[in-house]
Amino acid sequence: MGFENFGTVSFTTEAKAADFITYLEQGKVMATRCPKCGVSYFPPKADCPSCLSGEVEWFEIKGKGKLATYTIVNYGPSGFENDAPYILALGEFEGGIQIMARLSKDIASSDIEAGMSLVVVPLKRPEGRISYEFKKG
Amino acid sequence: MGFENFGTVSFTTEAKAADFITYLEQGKVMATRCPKCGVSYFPPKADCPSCLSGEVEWFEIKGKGKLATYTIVNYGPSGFENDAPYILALGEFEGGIQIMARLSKDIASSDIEAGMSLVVVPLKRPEGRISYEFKKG
Amino acid sequence: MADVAIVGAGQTVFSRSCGVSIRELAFDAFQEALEGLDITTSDIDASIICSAPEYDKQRSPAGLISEYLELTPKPSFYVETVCSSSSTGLRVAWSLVKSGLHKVVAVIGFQKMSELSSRDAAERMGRGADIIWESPFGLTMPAGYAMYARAHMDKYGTTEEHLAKVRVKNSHYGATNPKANYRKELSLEDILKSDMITTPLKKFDCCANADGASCVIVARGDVAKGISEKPIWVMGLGAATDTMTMAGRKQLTGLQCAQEAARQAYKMAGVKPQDIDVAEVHDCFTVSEILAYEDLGFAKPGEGAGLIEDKETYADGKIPVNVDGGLLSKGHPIGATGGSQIRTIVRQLRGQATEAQVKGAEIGLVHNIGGIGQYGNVTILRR
Amino acid sequence: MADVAIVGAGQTVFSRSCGVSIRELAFDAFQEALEGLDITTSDIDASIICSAPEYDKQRSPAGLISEYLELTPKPSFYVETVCSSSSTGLRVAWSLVKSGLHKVVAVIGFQKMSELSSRDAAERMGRGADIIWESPFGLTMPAGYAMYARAHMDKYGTTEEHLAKVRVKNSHYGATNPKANYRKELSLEDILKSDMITTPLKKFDCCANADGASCVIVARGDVAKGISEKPIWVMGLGAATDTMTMAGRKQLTGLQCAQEAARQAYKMAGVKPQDIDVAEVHDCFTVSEILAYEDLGFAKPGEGAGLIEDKETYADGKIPVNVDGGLLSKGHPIGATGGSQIRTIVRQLRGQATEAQVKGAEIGLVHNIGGIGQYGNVTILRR
Ligand SMILES: [Zn+2]
Ligand SMILES: [Zn+2]
Repeated sequence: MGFENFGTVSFTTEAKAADFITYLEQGKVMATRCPKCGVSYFPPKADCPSCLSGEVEWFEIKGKGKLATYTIVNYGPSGFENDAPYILALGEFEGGIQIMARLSKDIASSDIEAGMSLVVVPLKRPEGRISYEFKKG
Repeated sequence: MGFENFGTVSFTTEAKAADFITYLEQGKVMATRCPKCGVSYFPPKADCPSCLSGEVEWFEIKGKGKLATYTIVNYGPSGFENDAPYILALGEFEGGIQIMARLSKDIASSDIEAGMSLVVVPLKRPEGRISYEFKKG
Repeated sequence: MADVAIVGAGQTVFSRSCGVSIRELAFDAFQEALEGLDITTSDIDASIICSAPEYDKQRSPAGLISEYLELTPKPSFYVETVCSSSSTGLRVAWSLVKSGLHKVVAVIGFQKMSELSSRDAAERMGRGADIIWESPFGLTMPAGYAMYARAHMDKYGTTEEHLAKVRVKNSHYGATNPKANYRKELSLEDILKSDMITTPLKKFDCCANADGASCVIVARGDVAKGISEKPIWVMGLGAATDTMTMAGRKQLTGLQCAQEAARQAYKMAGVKPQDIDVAEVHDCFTVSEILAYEDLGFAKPGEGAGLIEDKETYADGKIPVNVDGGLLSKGHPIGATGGSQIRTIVRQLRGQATEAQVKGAEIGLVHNIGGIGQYGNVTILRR
Repeated sequence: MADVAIVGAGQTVFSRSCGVSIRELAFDAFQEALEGLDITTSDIDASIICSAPEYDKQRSPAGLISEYLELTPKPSFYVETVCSSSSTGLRVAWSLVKSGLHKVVAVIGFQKMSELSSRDAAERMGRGADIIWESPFGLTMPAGYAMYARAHMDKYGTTEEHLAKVRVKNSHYGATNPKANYRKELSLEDILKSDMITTPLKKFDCCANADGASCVIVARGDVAKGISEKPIWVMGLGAATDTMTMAGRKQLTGLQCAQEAARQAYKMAGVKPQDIDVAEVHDCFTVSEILAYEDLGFAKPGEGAGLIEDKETYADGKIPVNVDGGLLSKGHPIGATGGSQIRTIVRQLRGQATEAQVKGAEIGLVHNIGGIGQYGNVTILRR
């Protein structure tokens, strides 16, 4: 399985890092780490450029992060017309991991504030597509 | 009018040089010449890079040329499937003008030979498209 | 001492729809760049063609434009860093000349964005981010810059009014620029009440797509003196890259690629921010200009908004910025933009700016960014 | 004296469908290029990313690949001359180093042609010629080269058998190249009876689309000696452009862009055709290799066919050409091809070719053409 059902529109499907999708289907948002040099990667990399190793291991992103910034997008690009408005956000998590995802529709825009606590969770979209999003943490 | 009906498939339409199409509709295959420095251009240019003038004049390509080279294309790219096989050729004309066009379907492949005499004439295609082609000269 | 100079710079009018082909567009910019120069086409040793390929129907336009301008058989190739492609072109041209390979190099940038339907153009927008990890969420260029804007506001108290004041200034200068697409002066109110695109950025916080071309002619110092009465010297070049993903960004209140490019350019030129007399910065959005003030050291981090508030970036201010109207007024024909910025600074340093000439300008700076802060380019020029 | 060297060169296996993303493909080539070098990623001062953009779904892949390989914040940009993009990348890398801007530069070429459907790929084919004047007639890359083949045959008596013999040779060497996509030895009969694509070129006269990546690491001489045991020196660089249109070509029996690039490269290197010990030439079609023999001066005009007839371009001949199998065997992942050719010559000059090592090879040449003879690039290397 590749990225063909990831997000609202998939622009490409094949990648060594596609195990991410398998984990996502199992309810886990994962990052990779190089067992040789210990560097971790999100978005996940299937290779470690730090030590040039092609072997990495997966680990789950757990715990709470905080909202770094966001924007309410009123006009999406082609294929995203039905999604808008949607809220894109960056969340900072442990270990220097930063994630871009949408804020859950559960969160009222009046509640959004810099530094608010977040968790990242898989999101099964009605059309059978899969993604991840931020919920209040 | 631009290049929207030129050839089998038009990939772009707008150009200052689109007067070419107006002339072609009138039955003339034209080139341009710079009145300041006398250089002539085919494919026609709407500007003269030799003297950096933006003013050129049109003139008709008359007389006979000769076949420089050709190929019988058995597989066309997208949009050309119904044309294949077709014969692309280069013809040399007076004044250093060289033209790429197809050889007319009138010419039997057994008759084709290097150096044969050619004329270039407009071709109205059945679907309302317009082009030019080589006939025996 | 700089020994590579810009001897000519030209651009077409930037418009929503030029109605001509890309080769003809390039010709117009080329023609203006060669005006008054004591050379002909055959003196140009190489050409660098710059655009963003997603908008080109023509594959490999370098060969096409070379043929149209009769730059063959000299080498020609294509260079791209999205919106900063022609600044990258200048950097490469500089090194081709400095290395001894060539004496005179033309950098030709163009974009005909009207060639695509708006639907096709919007589709390209979606593929500008990392197409595996971030495009599927609907990340666009405005949304990326909007996240920088929000972070800057939250940390430093920058307001939507501050952003709007950048557009007020740029629309003021754009109104008198005959090459600009958008030539209407806008009031603070016009801007603040315009349609919200992606919070906090409104319609008038954003530059518009355009068609246009630019051309910069670069020459070895000794040659430059022979062919041009007013060569403009390349003193400093800086270039840096940041991550494609927003997730990878380590700072959200400034563009690290611009900070690093500026550091390199100042160092190479041996000058400081306060030595700059006039600057062109990449105002693809109003917030981008405020980030640029800080990233270039014209203001301390967090103090960019104060600079526009105090009108210090107007033509008579401490550091005039985008007094040709900027991308916000001129429009943003991607591959042509850097060359247009360079042209403005060249004209300023020659004292030939017909609109807002900064008196006695000696040192100028161009800040040109590709993507959502992916590619930073800073160039310092001297008369 | 050359003071810029190639210190590393790598490539992936070239295949019909790699099944991974372009960034991961680039990693594999990068990894091989850095093998055995005494540097890490952070020692690379800039990267040049080379491909043909029509096959990329990702806009602006330079930023993406920079992030994946952790080459940020160093400058990165994109360079293109279709099929010779990575040779152009080498030329630009050389000038970045020679000019003093950078010490170590990575040139990364890639193409994932399987990313497009064959219909979409065929559509791109149609846009490779001048889209106003020649694409509407159905001109494609094979048809353009076929017209050169016809002219060569008519003028010099070159035959379809001569063309086929190029493929016989290249398939012989390709069979033992573990990086090649097509590894079957072909007989003269196999080739002559294969499907006619565009007269006189048959299926086996044509190279095939492929996925792949290549990487070449370029360094300043003093640095090169410190980090590599066997630096390979860049002695000569040549580049030239011919018209986009077939109508503009002044010669139909050879590629003028290659002749001019060769002239420049020999002059800069101070060597002659007979000094070359081993060469990689751009055999996108069998006829292209015969034209290359003549354009490079390995044979006189019209005598190229004799060279293959006499087997002089086999590994033990007068001038071994494409003894790695060439594009015809390896496949042609557009942006990666030049880097792959360079890698073969680097390995030959280091005495590390695992397949057909030319004994004692000291001087090697790479001939890499973009489009239907639009862009000519010739590079001369020395051990
Ligand atoms: Zn590691
Ligand atoms: Zn003229």
